[in-house]
Amino acid sequence: MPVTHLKKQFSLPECSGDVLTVQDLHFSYPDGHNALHGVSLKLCEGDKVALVGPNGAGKSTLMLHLNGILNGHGDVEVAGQRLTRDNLPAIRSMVGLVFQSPDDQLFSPTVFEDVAFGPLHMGLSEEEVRARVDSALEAVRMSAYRDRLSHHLSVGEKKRIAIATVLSMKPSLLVLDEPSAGLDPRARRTLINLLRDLPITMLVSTHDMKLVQELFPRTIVMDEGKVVADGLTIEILEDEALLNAHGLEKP
Amino acid sequence: MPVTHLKKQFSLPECSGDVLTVQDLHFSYPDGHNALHGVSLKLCEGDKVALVGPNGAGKSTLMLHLNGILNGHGDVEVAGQRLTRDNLPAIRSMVGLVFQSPDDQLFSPTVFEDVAFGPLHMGLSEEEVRARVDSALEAVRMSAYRDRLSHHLSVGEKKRIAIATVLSMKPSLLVLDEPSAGLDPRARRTLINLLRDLPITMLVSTHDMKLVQELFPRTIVMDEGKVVADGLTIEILEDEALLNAHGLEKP
Amino acid sequence: MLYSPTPMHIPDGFLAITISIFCWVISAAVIGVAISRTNKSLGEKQIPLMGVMAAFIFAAQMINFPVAGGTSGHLLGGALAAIVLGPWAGMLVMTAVIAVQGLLFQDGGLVVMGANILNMGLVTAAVGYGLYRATKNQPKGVRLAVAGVAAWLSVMTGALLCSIELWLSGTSQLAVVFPAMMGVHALIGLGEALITVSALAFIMQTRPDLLGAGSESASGSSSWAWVGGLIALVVVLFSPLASADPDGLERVAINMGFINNGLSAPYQIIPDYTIPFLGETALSTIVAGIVGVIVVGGVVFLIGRGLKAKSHS
Amino acid sequence: MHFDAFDRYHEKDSFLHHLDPRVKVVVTIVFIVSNALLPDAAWFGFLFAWIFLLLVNAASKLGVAYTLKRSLLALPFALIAITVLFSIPGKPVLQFHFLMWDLTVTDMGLLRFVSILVRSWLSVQMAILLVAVTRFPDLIHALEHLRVPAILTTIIAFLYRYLFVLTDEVFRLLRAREARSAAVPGTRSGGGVLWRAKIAGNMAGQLFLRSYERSDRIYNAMVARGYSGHLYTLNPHEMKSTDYFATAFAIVVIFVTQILGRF
Ligand SMILES: Nc1ncnc2c1ncn2[C@@H]1O[C@H](COP(=O)(O)OP(=O)(O)OP(=O)(O)O)[C@@H](O)[C@H]1O
Ligand SMILES: Nc1ncnc2c1ncn2[C@@H]1O[C@H](COP(=O)(O)OP(=O)(O)OP(=O)(O)O)[C@@H](O)[C@H]1O
Ligand SMILES: [Mg+2]
Ligand SMILES: [Mg+2]
Repeated sequence: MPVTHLKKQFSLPECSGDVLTVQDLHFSYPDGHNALHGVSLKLCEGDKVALVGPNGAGKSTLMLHLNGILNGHGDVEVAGQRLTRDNLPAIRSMVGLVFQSPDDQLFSPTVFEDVAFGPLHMGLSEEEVRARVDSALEAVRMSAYRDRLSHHLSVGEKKRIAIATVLSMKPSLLVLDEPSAGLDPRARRTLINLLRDLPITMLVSTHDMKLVQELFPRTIVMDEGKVVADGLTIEILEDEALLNAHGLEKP
Repeated sequence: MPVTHLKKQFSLPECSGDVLTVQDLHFSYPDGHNALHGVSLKLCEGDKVALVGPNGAGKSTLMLHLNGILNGHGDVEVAGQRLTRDNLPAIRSMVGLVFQSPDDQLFSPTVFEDVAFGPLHMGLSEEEVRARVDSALEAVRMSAYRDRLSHHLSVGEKKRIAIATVLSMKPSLLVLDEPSAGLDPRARRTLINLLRDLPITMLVSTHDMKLVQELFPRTIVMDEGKVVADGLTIEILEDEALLNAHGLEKP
Repeated sequence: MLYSPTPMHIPDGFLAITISIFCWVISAAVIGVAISRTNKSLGEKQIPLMGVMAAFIFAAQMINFPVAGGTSGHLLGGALAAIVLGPWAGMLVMTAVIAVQGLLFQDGGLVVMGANILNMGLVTAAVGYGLYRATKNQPKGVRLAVAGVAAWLSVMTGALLCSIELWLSGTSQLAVVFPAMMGVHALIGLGEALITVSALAFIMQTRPDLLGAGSESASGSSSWAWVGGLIALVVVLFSPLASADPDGLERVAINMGFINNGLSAPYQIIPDYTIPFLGETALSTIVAGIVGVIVVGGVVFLIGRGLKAKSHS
Repeated sequence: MHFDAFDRYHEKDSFLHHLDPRVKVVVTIVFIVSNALLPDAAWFGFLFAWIFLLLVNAASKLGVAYTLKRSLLALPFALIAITVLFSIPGKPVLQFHFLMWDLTVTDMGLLRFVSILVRSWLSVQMAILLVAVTRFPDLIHALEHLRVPAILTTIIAFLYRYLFVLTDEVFRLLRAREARSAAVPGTRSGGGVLWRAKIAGNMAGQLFLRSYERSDRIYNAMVARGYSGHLYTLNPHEMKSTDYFATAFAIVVIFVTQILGRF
């Protein structure tokens, strides 16, 4: 399928203080697979951006770069600080990464311990940790679950706790990898409302085009390790040629 | 949430030779959780039926009854034979059950061994087993994957092989639990086409309402261990009150 | 790469053939008993359960935690496997894990695999399970504490056996290999203990049924407490002895003909019997192996019979 | 995420790749036993064994570098044998001072040390070749044919299949932990060792429960396809005449090695 990978330019709102800047990021996996070929993007304070693209486009790989779990060539800047080995721990407190499977995220027996992991690792005082856990659970509306066993929660509940585990670190950027996968419509609706209400910059990868349409004013399309389009969601969803070329569907 | 669980009656096509009859099925898990409260339904030759409902409605539990993995109170009849301990092996060869996670379904090291597992355990001869493996792989268009290692496949490929593992048993009823979960749009499309073309009676549980709309003329809605509606998909999808009451959404 | 070999996986070439065969015989006999016991005690679910549990142990060995100065703690898993699956199933699971590590990753040799299975799979399971089993009706805190000690001792037992095998093979000197192996594994064992205890605590908290009465975990008979206790006692008594006077032990071993002070023909159990072109070494090795097979096979068979009789009564 | 890094099989179209897996397993084991039987300083024997190894390597089309590179794996273990350098009586060849000890390397000690290393090095290379030219499922079939108890081969087959699934899970768990291992500049981070150990233990516990529940689902999937306590498999391997020839040839070579090793 000969697809031209020129980045399509759509109109974008202006912004000042950048929360995230990625410039010309390249990355190959140890087995030689070239997963990112020069990705560049910018997120501004308060942006809610969808990241879409077919399986294997490199979405998850990109996200793993945003707090230094992977290290490609190129620049990643978070809140004006360039990501280096030295400030990795500091960057990790600013970028909250939530992976697809909440089971991976929740490795402690109780909800409390899981949400407290980040703050405890940051070396905060006990009261501070407790306060943060409470407010994070509050934000995802799961305060009543504080002492429950994570293992026995439903998928939708686990997803929300997983989000709380990073909110407790007070990140300035929330990065979510396929948050709606595997949820039933009701749980999905709850999640959508939650994400809509969280007053925080976010980048969300998803295959759920309806979620994109409902929630995100801006969309970035990736394919084969490149950003192939970046712009207002309404415009991108109208561009059928673009969607078809990258294995996407209009909702 | 006070929902009245009277079964809604929609119009249904007439049918003669029943492939599956479930009558007043009740089941509680060992921990006391009452998962099915009197489920009744009928499938006819060639029916393609969607089973929808929120998380925890009892869909998977019902499916596990259809070939006797679970044993509740009530009647299950497959092709006119009542399911009892004695004819379990015979019933199992007639009902092909495909679970949600293909990693659980594909437990053998190679694709061939997995697809051959069912026929081998039916006691067929070696040539017959080989012939069945070939035709099952042919049916899911994966013949080239015969000697591949299961763990090297993509999710979409695994899903198709998982279907082949039961097709090789030549079932008269195919039961699929959430076949489209976790697939990207392209893989999902391939799966839809595959299911459409398979000339076999099927019951498919799913949260993907768009899949329901596209593929299944008939839909059964379950909630809290009961069938709450059963009828033509177009009619059910028009009934917004019903959908809302059971946590579903119009596609 | 996350997967890193531990110093207990002996590669081929480091053990004398006699010792290798000797260990294979013991391991094979114990595995044989384990197979017949698991076939009886567990239902048809055992196959997928033990298979996935073997993969679990393998994967769990990759979970690490930073200790200090770039080192990290890991799990070996013998005690944990036996505690959650019962002793026999735990042994089979560990056997599969060690077999795959040897076969697929050359982490541990093939001919010395019997020794590796014995050191890391069988005795670790016996000690770990035995001590834990002794706490059957104790409160949770005691059980966890004992499980920790058991996990630590299981690693120490494995290390002890490993150093004895290396020493008897004439590969290293007891005075060096013993303190080195035991010292390193005293630390590795701490990681093992900590991870085992908190993993068990996690399971007790979330799925207490898996460790309660009627679970696979409770399937071992109470004589395991004796087996585990006895082995642990030997370790505890032997270790100070060996560190106090390794040369003395070496002299004893030489006098008994186990080792020959490292001369070029190390095994002279039947010194007079030679055939011209094979030389005396090979033959005596083989004969020694056969004698060992018979002796150990007999012992293990009797132990197995005894255990069986006990659990049936 | 794929842990294909675990796969040691190298697809090639060589004589060795097409050999029956039983032959490969048996010859590998006999070869390793033979190495262990060679006396110390049996240089002709070692040399001949090495030539055989190179021959086998050539028949695998993998290239000498392939096994050489991987054969260094067992090297760190050599430390364990280092004491034989000093402990075996013989003519001193080297004397030096290390920390608080005066150490003397003897000629006999050196011979023994080198012999141990050579045996190990030869053996490990053959084992490396074995898994590089045999797909692991075929290796399992070979073990079945060689009368390894069915329950063990089945556990190994499951282990192999789920190794990849579960190591992926572990990897994702570790990654999730890493992603939240943050610090605020100026504050001491990381928690205490005990706390970190507890987190690792929790992860092991979590993994255990997930594996346990997965085994239930797998059991259901097996039962749904007719499993009732007994496993049936098709064993696709048949010995051909080349297989017999290869075995005979290898055994003769190894026998000659033993004889040469005793001159
Ligand atoms: N650990 C790895 N080693 C080698 N290749 C990898 C690894 N992880 C991912 N890849 C490859 O890198 C490419 C990008 O993968 P990535 O997971 O980033 O895609 P994605 O856009 O997140 O896809 P999906 O929608 O399926 O989640 C894919 O081709 C994938 O096969
Ligand atoms: N092994 C079990 N033990 C106890 N309760 C269970 C077990 N499995 C399922 N349940 C409970 O039974 C109910 C029905 O579960 P089931 O899995 O059938 O729902 P489902 O309709 O398939 O949901 P989903 O859409 O999430 O797959 C749920 O409340 C669930 O928590
Ligand atoms: Mg992804
Ligand atoms: Mg379900």
